[in-house]
Amino acid sequence: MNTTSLIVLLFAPLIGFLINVFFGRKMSKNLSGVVGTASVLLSFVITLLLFFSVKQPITLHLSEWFSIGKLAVNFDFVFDQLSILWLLFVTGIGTLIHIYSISYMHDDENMYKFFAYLNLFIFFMITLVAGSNLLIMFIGWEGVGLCSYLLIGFWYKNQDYNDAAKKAFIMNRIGDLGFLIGIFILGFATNTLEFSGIQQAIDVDGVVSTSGWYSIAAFCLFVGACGKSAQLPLYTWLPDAMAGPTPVSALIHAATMVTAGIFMITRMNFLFDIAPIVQNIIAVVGVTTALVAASIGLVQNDIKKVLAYSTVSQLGLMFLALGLGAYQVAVFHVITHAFFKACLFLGSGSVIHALHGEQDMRKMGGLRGSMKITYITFLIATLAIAGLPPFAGFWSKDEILLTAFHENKVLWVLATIASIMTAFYMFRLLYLTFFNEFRGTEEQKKHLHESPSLITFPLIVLAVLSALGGLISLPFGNSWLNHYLMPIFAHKEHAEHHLGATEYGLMAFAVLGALIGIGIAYNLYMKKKEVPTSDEVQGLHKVLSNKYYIDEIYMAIIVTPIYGLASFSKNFIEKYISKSVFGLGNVVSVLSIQGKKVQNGNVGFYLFAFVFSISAFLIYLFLIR
Amino acid sequence: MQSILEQVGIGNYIILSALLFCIGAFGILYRRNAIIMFMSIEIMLNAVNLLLVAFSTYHQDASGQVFVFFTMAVAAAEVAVGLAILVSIYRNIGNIDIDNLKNLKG
Amino acid sequence: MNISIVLILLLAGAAFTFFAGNKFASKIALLVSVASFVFTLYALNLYLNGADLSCKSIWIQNPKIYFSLAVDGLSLAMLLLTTGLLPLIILSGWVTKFENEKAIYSLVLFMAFAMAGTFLAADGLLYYVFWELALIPIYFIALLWGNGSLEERKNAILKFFIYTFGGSLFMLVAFVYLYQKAGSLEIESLYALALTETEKTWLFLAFFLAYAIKIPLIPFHTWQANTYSKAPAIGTMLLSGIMLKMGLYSVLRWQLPITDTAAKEFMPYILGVSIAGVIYGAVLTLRQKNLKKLLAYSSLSHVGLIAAGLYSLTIEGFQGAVLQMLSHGLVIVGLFFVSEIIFNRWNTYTISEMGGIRSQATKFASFFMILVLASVAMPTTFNFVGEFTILYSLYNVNIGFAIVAGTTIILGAFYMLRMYQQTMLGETNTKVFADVTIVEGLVLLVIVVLVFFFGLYPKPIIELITPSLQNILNQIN
Amino acid sequence: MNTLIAIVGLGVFCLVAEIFNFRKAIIPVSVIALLALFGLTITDNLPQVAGDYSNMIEETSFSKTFSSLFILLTALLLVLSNNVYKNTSKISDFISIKIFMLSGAIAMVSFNNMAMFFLGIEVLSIALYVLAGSHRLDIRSNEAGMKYFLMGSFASGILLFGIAMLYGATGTFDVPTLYDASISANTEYWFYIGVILITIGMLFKIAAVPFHFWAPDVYEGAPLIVTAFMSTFAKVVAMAAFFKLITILNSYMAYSYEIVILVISILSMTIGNIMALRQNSVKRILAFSGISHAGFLLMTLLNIGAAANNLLYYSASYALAGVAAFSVLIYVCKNEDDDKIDNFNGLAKRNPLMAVIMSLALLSMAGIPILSGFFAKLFLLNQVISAGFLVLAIVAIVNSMISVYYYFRVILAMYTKDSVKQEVEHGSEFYIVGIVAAVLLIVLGLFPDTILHLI
Repeated sequence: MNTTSLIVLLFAPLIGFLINVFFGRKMSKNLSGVVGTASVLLSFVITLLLFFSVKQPITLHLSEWFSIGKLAVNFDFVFDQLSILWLLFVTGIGTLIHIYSISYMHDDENMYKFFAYLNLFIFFMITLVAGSNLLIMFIGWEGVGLCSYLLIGFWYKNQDYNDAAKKAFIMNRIGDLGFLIGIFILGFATNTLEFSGIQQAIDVDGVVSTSGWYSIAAFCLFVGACGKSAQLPLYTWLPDAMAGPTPVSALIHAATMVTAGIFMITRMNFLFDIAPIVQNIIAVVGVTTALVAASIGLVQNDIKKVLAYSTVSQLGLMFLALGLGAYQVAVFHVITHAFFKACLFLGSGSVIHALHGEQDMRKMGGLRGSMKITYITFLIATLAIAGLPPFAGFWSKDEILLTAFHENKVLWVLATIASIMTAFYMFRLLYLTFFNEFRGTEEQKKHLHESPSLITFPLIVLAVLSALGGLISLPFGNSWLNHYLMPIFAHKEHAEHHLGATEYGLMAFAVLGALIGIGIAYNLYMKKKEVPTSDEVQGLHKVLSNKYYIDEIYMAIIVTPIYGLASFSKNFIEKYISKSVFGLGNVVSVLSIQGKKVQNGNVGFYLFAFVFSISAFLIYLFLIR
Repeated sequence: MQSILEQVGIGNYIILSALLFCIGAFGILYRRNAIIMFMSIEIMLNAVNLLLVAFSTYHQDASGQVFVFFTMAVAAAEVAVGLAILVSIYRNIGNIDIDNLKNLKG
Repeated sequence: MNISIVLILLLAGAAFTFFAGNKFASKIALLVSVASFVFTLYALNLYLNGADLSCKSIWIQNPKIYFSLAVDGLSLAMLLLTTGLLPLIILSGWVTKFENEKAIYSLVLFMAFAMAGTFLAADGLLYYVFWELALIPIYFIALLWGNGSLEERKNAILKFFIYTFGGSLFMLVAFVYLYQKAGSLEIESLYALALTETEKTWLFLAFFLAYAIKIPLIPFHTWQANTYSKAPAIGTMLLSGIMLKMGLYSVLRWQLPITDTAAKEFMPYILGVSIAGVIYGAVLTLRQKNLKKLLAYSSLSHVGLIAAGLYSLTIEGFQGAVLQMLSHGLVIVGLFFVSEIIFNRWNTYTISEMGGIRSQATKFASFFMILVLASVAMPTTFNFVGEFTILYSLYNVNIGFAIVAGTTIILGAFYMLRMYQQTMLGETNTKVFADVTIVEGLVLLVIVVLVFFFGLYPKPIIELITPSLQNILNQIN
Repeated sequence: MNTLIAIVGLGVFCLVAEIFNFRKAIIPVSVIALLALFGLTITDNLPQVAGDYSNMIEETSFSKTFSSLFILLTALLLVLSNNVYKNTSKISDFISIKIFMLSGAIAMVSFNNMAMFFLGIEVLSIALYVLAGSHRLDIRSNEAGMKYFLMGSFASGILLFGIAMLYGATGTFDVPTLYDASISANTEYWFYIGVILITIGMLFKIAAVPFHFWAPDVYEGAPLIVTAFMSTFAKVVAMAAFFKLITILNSYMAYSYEIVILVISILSMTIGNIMALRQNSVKRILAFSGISHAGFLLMTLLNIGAAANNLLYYSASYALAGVAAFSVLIYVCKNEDDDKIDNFNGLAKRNPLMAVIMSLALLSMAGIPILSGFFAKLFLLNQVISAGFLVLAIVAIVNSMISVYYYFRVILAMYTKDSVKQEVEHGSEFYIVGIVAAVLLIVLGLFPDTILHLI
């Protein structure tokens, strides 16, 4: 591949962004949509070409950026298996979602902005993925955060959405601080930020200092990943981020951006491999997140919120895999998850579109009839996420569980519980939305319709991928994915599992678990036709409905104290400092007013002072001295 | 012939004039009548004159006595100015009590 | 050619502007500022080609004082900041209708003259004279053309004047003391001076008082917010964009090299104070109701970080601090200009009276957004390079400092986005808000372009400043 | 001596001119004559023959430069007087008194004999008593005259007693002999009592704390033009004479004496500044500011060998700033009953030029570069620190800080308050004097070297 095409791959979305920003207002809505889509498509095509032609990593040196001290940072990019793989589904799913958006956002007055932001997002995502050093990755990292901010707050007239956008940005920034500190540690220890350079440095002295600074660096990077990939304790922004338009949720908050943390850890696998403590932390955090988010997902009534918590939960599973050192498994799940979760989100978007913005599942139901394609694609994706064979999700999730089983039984148990929950709430979602009677208003009922083909086309593609995606890494040996990613990983012991009786048993168990979850859901929502009430709920249910009160806890222990500190500073410290500094001035002023009394106009007194002073001087000079 | 100075001793002259000077100073401090305050100033100046003359004799040097003439002339000029001011004060407020002059203060 | 031409140009421009009358004042001032910028660029070109631009002649025989201007990468960078921002600041003044334009523009040019002199002076007394001289025009600008009630403004600005004037007097004493020791106040002889530890300690503190007030560092910052909010936008830009850089520059040029051992000794404490200021300023912004005050406190937070970079006594810290001085200058000027644009439309700085602007003024909202992002150090903006470098240098000193100071990227995002949300977003405001005019747009565009340009390509600046910073660092060690 | 003679002659001319009804010519002629004399004096470098004038007068660079300064100040103030006394019938009285006062001043810096010094100071003082009380019908002026007279003659008495003590100790009034006595080991202690008493007398004249009480009251009560003379001219003269006396009598200062000067200097600066903060009368503000400047001037005594030029520079810049300020003050208060700060309200709008002159004068007094007041303070600080009095330097700068407040009160009044008055033209004299003084302030600031090496 020549350099030009690489540059085109990189900058096509940026150019799309610029065109839409500067000329978008004058262009027709369709044109801006087409421009946006075409630019991403162009990148996708080039990525495809790359995918088929590249065997060795290609590096692309654009220009120097800056150098401080011994540290030189350049605009360098690297296209190796990992980045190409990521680029493939980023630009691929990106293209689909762009197509989807042309129709979905057609009624919005600021459609050109939407496409501009989406293009910008793709650009930053490409930067993140293709960057060959930590700082370029950081550009993308912050850039996608920015786009996420812009898109969550796309309907900026609603201050709640703006709050959500802000929350997302700040939560991400907390992680970013960790990322930065990690960069500092690595930069200072190795004098380079290039991935290859760091890897070499670690190979040289990694064994000596297995723990120590490298572990801390790894931990800091993990904190960054927590922010971006919505892990405990920084996950609360992701459910709120559903305030954005649904394609955004699909693209950014399900398929691509939130997997950046996994990408980064995979990229830095050589670092995490020498920090086992951090790996343990990652695994524990991952599985806890998976459980917590899944349990919250059980009781959510907003269709997108359910999907959001399911995303968090799935990300947790991926982190579990990362923590266990099974990077390729995590990557596998990232890819399948991207397929089915994008499909789910887009499907939910289709539903919402049909219901003119209604997101509450209690007011849906019975859509199966009027929205055939949406229903079928949604069903496939749901089956995939629930982990039923032969859909993609089964294979990837199963590999994670398998790995967990081999490493640590407790983790396996917890992860399994999380997947059972997943099956339950996904089918709850499915039943509530598509089955039984329609529960919305008559007005809505009249207008129920299948979405236009621009919306259904991506759904179909994604449904197919959700169904067949598992093929890239079947557990029966000779996994294409594992093989493809081989050059990326420093330590290859996790490469393959041998399928024995245990493994088949586990698979069966996983399927059984999923079926249990589905069964409960069927029992509750199909047989009993329950509809969640908005009445006061009690006990554990209440805790879950309120998401373990985590937002409230953060509010109480972080936000409120900061505001309190602000008030305290403003009303007390500032005033006190001000007073103590200018109090001196006041003292002088008072002295001045009092001093006027001494200057009393009485000559007798003046003369007395005169004589007194003379005496004082004479006494001092001739007697005391 | 032994001069009167040698008989009395220069130290006594100094003490005398210092006392006179102090009497003048106390006069200024304790009297509120402007005329008497002028007189006190005159006493102070005359104390100095006495001192100058005594030293003049003591040093056998005439310049001290010449200086006394200067002093007297200056004192006369001073008092003339002072009385002139006093007269205009009297015209304005009808008395010469120095305690009434408290318009300027603060 | 030597560099004094720029100074002469600014001074003569100030006089010429004054005598040109109200009608032409703003145009002539702009012309002069652009010319001075062009001359600075020309000087930069000469400097890069190895020309000696310094100038030196005896000014006062006894005590021996030279009129001595020296040029190195650092001072050129600061000069570029001054003359580069000046046209923008003057152009931003075009938006406002000033009473007695000739006076204000001539004061602005005069102040630029003094500030440029401060950056160039290589003799302690000359430097001090310029330093103090810059105070008079800003005093009058703030006093006569400021906003808010006159009574409050008077007090706030007098406070500012006495405070900064008082602080710098201690620096004067330090200089006089140094003169006694060295017999000259030329910077080389001061650098060469051998002082005892005690002397250095006291000198360090005297300098520190002057600079801590000017920069300002907590707890010497109480003048800042009030002065910024009372001064007219043009004055606030001068203050925040250039004048507070005088303090930072001076730390680098005068304080650290002369009082090296004391600097090392005090380093942890002053880093602590600076970093405390980073957080304190950020926290205080959360309770500000006035947009300009909010920006003032954000500025307090940012300069705290810059100061931390300087006092880290590492080459990275110096580089980062200088980069951040330049970028902060650009961005804060832009932000204050934004607040001024809002003020011109709606006659308020109160945040709660704003909101719902974005839907009415798209371009304005975009510019504002970019400035906000630059202010929170998004990568690819100039500020990121500076902030990254400073934090990196702090990490070199102590990871704790880096983490605590690094909270600025969280808190900064918090208050800036909150501010943006409250001022710009929300339901369309009932009051009409016209989008940016050509002049306004031009100013903002130039700032934004520069922010991105140097964000992506900071290399020329880094190469310009690094040798001089290395010299200073060598002097310290 | 020639200067002295010429000036006395000029005074006599004024009196005579009145008789011959040349009233209109008095001030122009005097000013031109003074300017001519200024040129002659400052360029005069004829060597003095020993024994000339019976050793009563010596002509040194010190006396010549200070004489020139005094002549210049008098000339400037006389120009101002032109407007003030325009409608007065006895113009010659006022002008001749001022010119005689100048002769006294010159005698005070060029004496070579204590008698000459005493005559000089008395001529100066008595002339000022007369001038202070010269608004006969105004009780305030009378009161000022009376207070000044009472305290002044009391101080003269003490000064005289001191001179007598010197005479008693040495048997001579001759300055060189006194100098020899001051440095000889076996001088009688009366000599030192004399020195202290003279010191106290001079401290009174320059209005240093604690002998300052008269100054604000007298400044306030006296007619404005007289206050201008007192606060600029008289103070500088007294300080120059004081400096000269100390160089003669006490050049090898005892430590305890230095402490006294130090304490008085600190007290003068501090109390002067603090008291000035809350005054409403501009004259009183300037009086207290003068007291604090006296404190600064006293610093020159702490390094007496090297301070003559600094004293000259400080005196010149202080006096010129004072002249500029008074030219505006007289202009502003021309038709007013009092001299409250409110009279300055809105001056910047009514008359920007005058406001600028006033601002420059006040900024110079406050010590802002590039005006000469800054350099004056700088040179003093430099000298004080080189003499090892770091504490004094710090007190001095703290005081500079305080002083900004009250100087800026006037500036604030001019620039921020609204005027209720209509502007009336008062004549060009104010502009001439104000501009000349202000320009001199800037020129001295830009090129301190011009007068820094005269002595």
